[in-house]
Amino acid sequence: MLKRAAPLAGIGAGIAIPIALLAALEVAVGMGAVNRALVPAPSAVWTELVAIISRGKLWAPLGDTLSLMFTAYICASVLAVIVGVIMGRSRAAYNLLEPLVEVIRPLPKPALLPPLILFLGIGNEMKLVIVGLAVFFPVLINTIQGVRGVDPVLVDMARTFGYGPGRIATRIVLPAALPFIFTGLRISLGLGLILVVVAEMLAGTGGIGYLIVDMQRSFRVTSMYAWLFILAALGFALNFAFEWLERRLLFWSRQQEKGG
Amino acid sequence: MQRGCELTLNSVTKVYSPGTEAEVRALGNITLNVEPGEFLSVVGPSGCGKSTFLQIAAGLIGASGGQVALDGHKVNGPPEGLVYLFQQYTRSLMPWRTVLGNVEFAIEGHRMSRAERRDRCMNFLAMVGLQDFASRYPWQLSGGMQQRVAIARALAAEPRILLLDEPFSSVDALTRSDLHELVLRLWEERGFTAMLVTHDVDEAILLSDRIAVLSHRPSQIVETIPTELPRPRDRIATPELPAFLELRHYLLDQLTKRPAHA
Amino acid sequence: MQRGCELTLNSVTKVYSPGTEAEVRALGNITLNVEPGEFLSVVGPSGCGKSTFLQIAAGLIGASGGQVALDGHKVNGPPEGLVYLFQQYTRSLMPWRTVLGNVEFAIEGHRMSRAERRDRCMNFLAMVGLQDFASRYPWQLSGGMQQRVAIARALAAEPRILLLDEPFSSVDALTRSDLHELVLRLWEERGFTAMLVTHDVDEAILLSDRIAVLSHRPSQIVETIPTELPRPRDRIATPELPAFLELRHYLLDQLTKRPAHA
Amino acid sequence: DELTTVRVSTIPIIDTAPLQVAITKGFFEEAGLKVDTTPTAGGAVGLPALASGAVQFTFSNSVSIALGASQGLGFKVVAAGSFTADAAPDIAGIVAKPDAGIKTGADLAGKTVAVNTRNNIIWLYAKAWVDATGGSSDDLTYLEVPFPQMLDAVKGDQVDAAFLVDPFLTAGISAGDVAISGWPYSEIQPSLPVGMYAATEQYIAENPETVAAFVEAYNKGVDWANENAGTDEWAEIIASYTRLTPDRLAGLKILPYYKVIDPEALQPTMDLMLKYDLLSSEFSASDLLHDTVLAK
Amino acid sequence: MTAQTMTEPAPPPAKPRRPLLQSRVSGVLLVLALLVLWDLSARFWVDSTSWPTVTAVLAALFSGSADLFAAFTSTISLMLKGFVLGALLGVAGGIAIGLSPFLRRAFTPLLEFLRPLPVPGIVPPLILLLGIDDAMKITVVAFSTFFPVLINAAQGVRMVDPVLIDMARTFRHSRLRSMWQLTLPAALPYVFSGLRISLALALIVTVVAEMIAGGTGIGYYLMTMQYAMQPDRMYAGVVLLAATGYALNWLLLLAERRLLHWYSPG
Ligand SMILES: Nc1ncnc2c1ncn2[C@@H]1O[C@H](COP(=O)(O)OP(=O)(O)OP(=O)(O)O)[C@@H](O)[C@H]1O
Ligand SMILES: Nc1ncnc2c1ncn2[C@@H]1O[C@H](COP(=O)(O)OP(=O)(O)OP(=O)(O)O)[C@@H](O)[C@H]1O
Ligand SMILES: [Mg+2]
Ligand SMILES: [Mg+2]
Repeated sequence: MLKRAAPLAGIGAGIAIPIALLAALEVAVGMGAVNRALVPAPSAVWTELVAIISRGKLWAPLGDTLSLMFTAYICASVLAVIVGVIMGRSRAAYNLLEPLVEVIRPLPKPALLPPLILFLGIGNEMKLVIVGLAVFFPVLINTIQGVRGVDPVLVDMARTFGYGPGRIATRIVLPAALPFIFTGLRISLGLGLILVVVAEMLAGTGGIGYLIVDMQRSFRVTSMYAWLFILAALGFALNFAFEWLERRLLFWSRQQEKGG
Repeated sequence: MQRGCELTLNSVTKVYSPGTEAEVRALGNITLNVEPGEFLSVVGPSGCGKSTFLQIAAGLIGASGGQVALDGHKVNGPPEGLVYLFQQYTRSLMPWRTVLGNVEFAIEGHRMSRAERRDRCMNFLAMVGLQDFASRYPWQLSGGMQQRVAIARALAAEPRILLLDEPFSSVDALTRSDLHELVLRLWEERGFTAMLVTHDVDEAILLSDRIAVLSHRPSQIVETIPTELPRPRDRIATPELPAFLELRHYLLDQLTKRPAHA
Repeated sequence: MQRGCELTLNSVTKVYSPGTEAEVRALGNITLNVEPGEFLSVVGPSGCGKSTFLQIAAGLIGASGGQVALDGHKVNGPPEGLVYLFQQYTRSLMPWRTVLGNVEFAIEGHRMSRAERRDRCMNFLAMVGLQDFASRYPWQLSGGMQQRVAIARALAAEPRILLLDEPFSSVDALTRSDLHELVLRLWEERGFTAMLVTHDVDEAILLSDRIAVLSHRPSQIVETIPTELPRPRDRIATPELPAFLELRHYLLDQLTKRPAHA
Repeated sequence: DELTTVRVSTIPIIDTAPLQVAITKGFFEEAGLKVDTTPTAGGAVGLPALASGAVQFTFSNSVSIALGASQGLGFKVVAAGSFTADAAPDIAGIVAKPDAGIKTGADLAGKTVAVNTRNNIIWLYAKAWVDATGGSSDDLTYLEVPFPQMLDAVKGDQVDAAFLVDPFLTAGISAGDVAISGWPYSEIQPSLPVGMYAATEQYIAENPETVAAFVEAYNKGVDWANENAGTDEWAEIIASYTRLTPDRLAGLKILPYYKVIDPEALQPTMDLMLKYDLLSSEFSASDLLHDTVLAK
Repeated sequence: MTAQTMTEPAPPPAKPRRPLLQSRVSGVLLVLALLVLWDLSARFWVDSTSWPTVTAVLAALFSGSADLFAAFTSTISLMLKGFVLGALLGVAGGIAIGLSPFLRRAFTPLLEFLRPLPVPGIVPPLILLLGIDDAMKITVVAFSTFFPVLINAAQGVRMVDPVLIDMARTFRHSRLRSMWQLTLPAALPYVFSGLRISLALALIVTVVAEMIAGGTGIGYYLMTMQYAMQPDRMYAGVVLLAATGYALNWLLLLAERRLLHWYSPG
């Protein structure tokens, strides 16, 4: 039996571990063990962070990044779930699309940049596509896998109640594959954020990624790490919200986990 | 009241994984006609092909040979008006829906108000004794309770033909008897056709007009025995009839005299 | 031969989801002592808490109150020498292992050669009539066949105490009778303690030394009835004994006189 | 006896020809050095690698080196690299569509211009040129577009102008896709030192002989490259690391390489950095230059 | 039941194994159709020096094959090292945090903070620790491949049927055996999904790392060819990458077919 350690101990450790690592880094920088000009002391980053926030310089880049992130994330994941359900349920669709998917999937986004700039320009569309591509595939792969694992008895049950393929997809397949889909969505959340930054680095006019690359190029590492920290905190917060949502939507799979 | 459907199976055969080492010849050659409104039971040894047979009749899986027709129309997918109760009742319940939600699933396509649907389903839940568990989830229920949810759902759909695969295997004697009465009552009221797979000979005799006895794999229909007991049946009186006892004796003899495992 | 274990339950209670709207008081207050080598059956209405009771005895779930002890040692996890056969037999089989592999799982920790393990498991598979299906996968088997795989696996572990939750619910009369004989034979040879949940009164009487009758939720032990039938039991002769028939009558009366659904 | 190994971070462009020449012709080995090059396509990691000690010399542009030095990374320029032309036509220029009519900074008001990287020397001189030719550098948008995509961006009207370098510049002009609007480098400061080799103060202090030997061998490469520019052997060396095809090579303008950097020539760049907020305080070019790159 | 004769169990049944490629005719045709469209667009509609025809790309692929092959082998070996490292750590970590709520709570904050860090952002500090060579690139690749496998494996472990777990518990298998024989196979559909995501990611990140801190590999090749105005060669590299990704995924699917034949029967 797995020990059900008190949640508080786990949460405490969860807070303690990053703090301990940061403290160790602080000491290392203080002793001169690492090059301060490349890796600043966490305390200096914190000071910079406070300065950024108190001077109100946080909101505009954050807004830019979030709006790009959400638009791309939502569009791509909805599309991926739809395509994934179709590919998971229909052999013909799978056979048709699989080679294309598997050929595009491993291509690095920077390598796709030339045709993307050629056909989409350097504006928002291109950035959306870059982020969207990164979000799309993990959700797609997990959706297909989840759809394949749906208990055939459930599908047959729905068929005998006269449900057609469409309603079976939405009423049975989708909820039953949801644990898989959510995992894909969580993976994509992290990847999406990474690619937002990359997209802003490639063709930026604002946003956190644009600032990170600016700071990096001008060797203002303290500011750069402050913005990286903001990005990480953003990822953390989004994931937190995501887990909350997951608990609400997937309680039925978690309850089974408890056993009875 | 809609009439029950007529189900016709003509020289139906089924081979699983044909041509491989894992080949199993499940159904030998099955020909059977189930009359509209008839109650037919199927008995036979474990693994002989009863579920296979029922699933082919429901259009859930394809036969390897022969024809299946419902009211004269070829079956190649679950037909309208047919409801199937799965032997694996646990797996047929949706864990993300409440008990009531699972029952409502049966009639969500039908045109009626939400309240009406809900009332009707609560009604059926009450019939199987689960009115207090309407808002629980299937995994919070015991095995027998889950089975009753599946029964309520099947009945709530008001089928014209109902296929039941060992629907009462996990409930105690009294509950089972109550469920027999419930199914009989609805069958008499609505006149649907029923086909029941069971291992319980008493159950088969009590409920059916005819009993089909299947042989070992590849299964054939050894005989179909009309029960010829008066209707309406009664759970106390009917089993006491001499004809019942005689038939019971005969069937048990038939079923226990062959080697159990082919 | 190892002696069977002694199982003691003292004022055991179980409440699911306590303090929430979904609270269910499953076990009221259960006190029971199962002697070493005893064969005890548990009967009771659907959803009364039989599986809960068995799982607590096996240390699979914790009780809300009271103590469970095996041979005097407090149970707080599945103890050594105990084997449990799940009511949801389908879900207890590993789909990625063959039938033989599933049986072998029971004794993979034990010190013996591969060939020896394999032989022993094949032996048990043969006992339940599935020797020809050793290399199939569980999902290629019928419901009753899957149940028999689970039985073979439980027996192959050579437990000192065996807990069976409706182990014969999906097999036909003849197979069931064969399995009764098998369990009885092994029980007599090996002397393990057995606890069986069943809805089949005949089965309970044929196999057991004592029968515990559970009430509705929150369940209590209404009475424990010693069967007092001679051993060895025989599947033909024993059910014809007057004492058997009398007990059967009494039990059925007890079980069907209460309201089925609480 | 044993060769001393040094690692050099380079960029595979024609600007680093003398280094490649010195390697190929064995000048470094004669000086007792074994040179490992680590080419990086964008140059983004060259200076961090230098600061961390992963490489000993890095080829980079004056603006990036100055930025790093101003942030306390201790960069010093030890050898000269590339210079712009002393008069038009240069190796880099601002282009627009032939019919766009963009001839001065004033014509670019409210428009978009493509630069390869913001906050670098291209961006700096684009701004300076706009201000110098009657426009206002704050009046336009600078979009980051990689050099290879700039021609597409101009043709596709995604930008109005682009600050392009060779070989893209020559290719675009000769194809008639774009026309030159101005030559920021040569118009503002002819023979501007652009690329150069940096090392860290610490390394220079600890290995003065190695640094001296490196620069000396590199300077031999400079002489060779200047003397042999355009020959087949030269073309072969260039092609081997830039992957430019012979016809592209043939179309290139060949500029002379120098061995010294005049602090006076570098100072205007530092001043522009201050003007356009890349630096927060005055920065003297002579502080950036090590003895080895100064005229003796 | 009477005494049984022991029979040799039959060898494992032949799993229904559809040839992977045979059924893909329609999909291959779709890809070919898109290639034809590309070729036509480059010939007739799109006027750009950076958009070559497919025939030119194919010609470049074969004429420059020695170069490309060298770059290719270097990329693949880097990628595989990073992928294997990241995937192993991901599976192990995923099982650990899937099994133990304590570990999950303890490590989630750290992991979720690290996860959104972009590769270009972590390269400079990594250079400090690991230099600019393979060790750094492998670390970056492993870092990126780690998370999808970790998250999927952890979820897979949490979704294992509790009846199976309880079953194993009553047979009193050691934790290690249960993990190896039960938790891992049961979570395998999730793990494979994670591996497939990560495999593509590994290739992507390797190439990106080579673009940033190059010297060798396809990433560097792509960049150089772009700057040398040889788009046909650059796209030859892209085509090779696509083919490689497809082949690697295909290998993984083969392994999945062997190990997950029981998943999604029928
Ligand atoms: N999906 C399948 N693949 C291969 N063989 C199968 C499959 N389903 C069933 N079989 C085989 O077909 C035969 C008949 O199975 P079926 O489920 O119809 O039996 P049944 O009569 O319903 O048995 P039970 O009373 O045990 O439920 C069995 O031998 C079984 O092994
Ligand atoms: N995981 C759970 N969460 C909440 N309630 C549960 C859970 N498991 C069982 N229950 C409740 O506990 C009661 C007893 O369940 P249990 O499974 O022990 O019944 P049972 O006697 O085995 O019934 P059956 O004969 O139908 O298998 C039921 O009312 C059920 O709803
Ligand atoms: Mg069956
Ligand atoms: Mg139970």
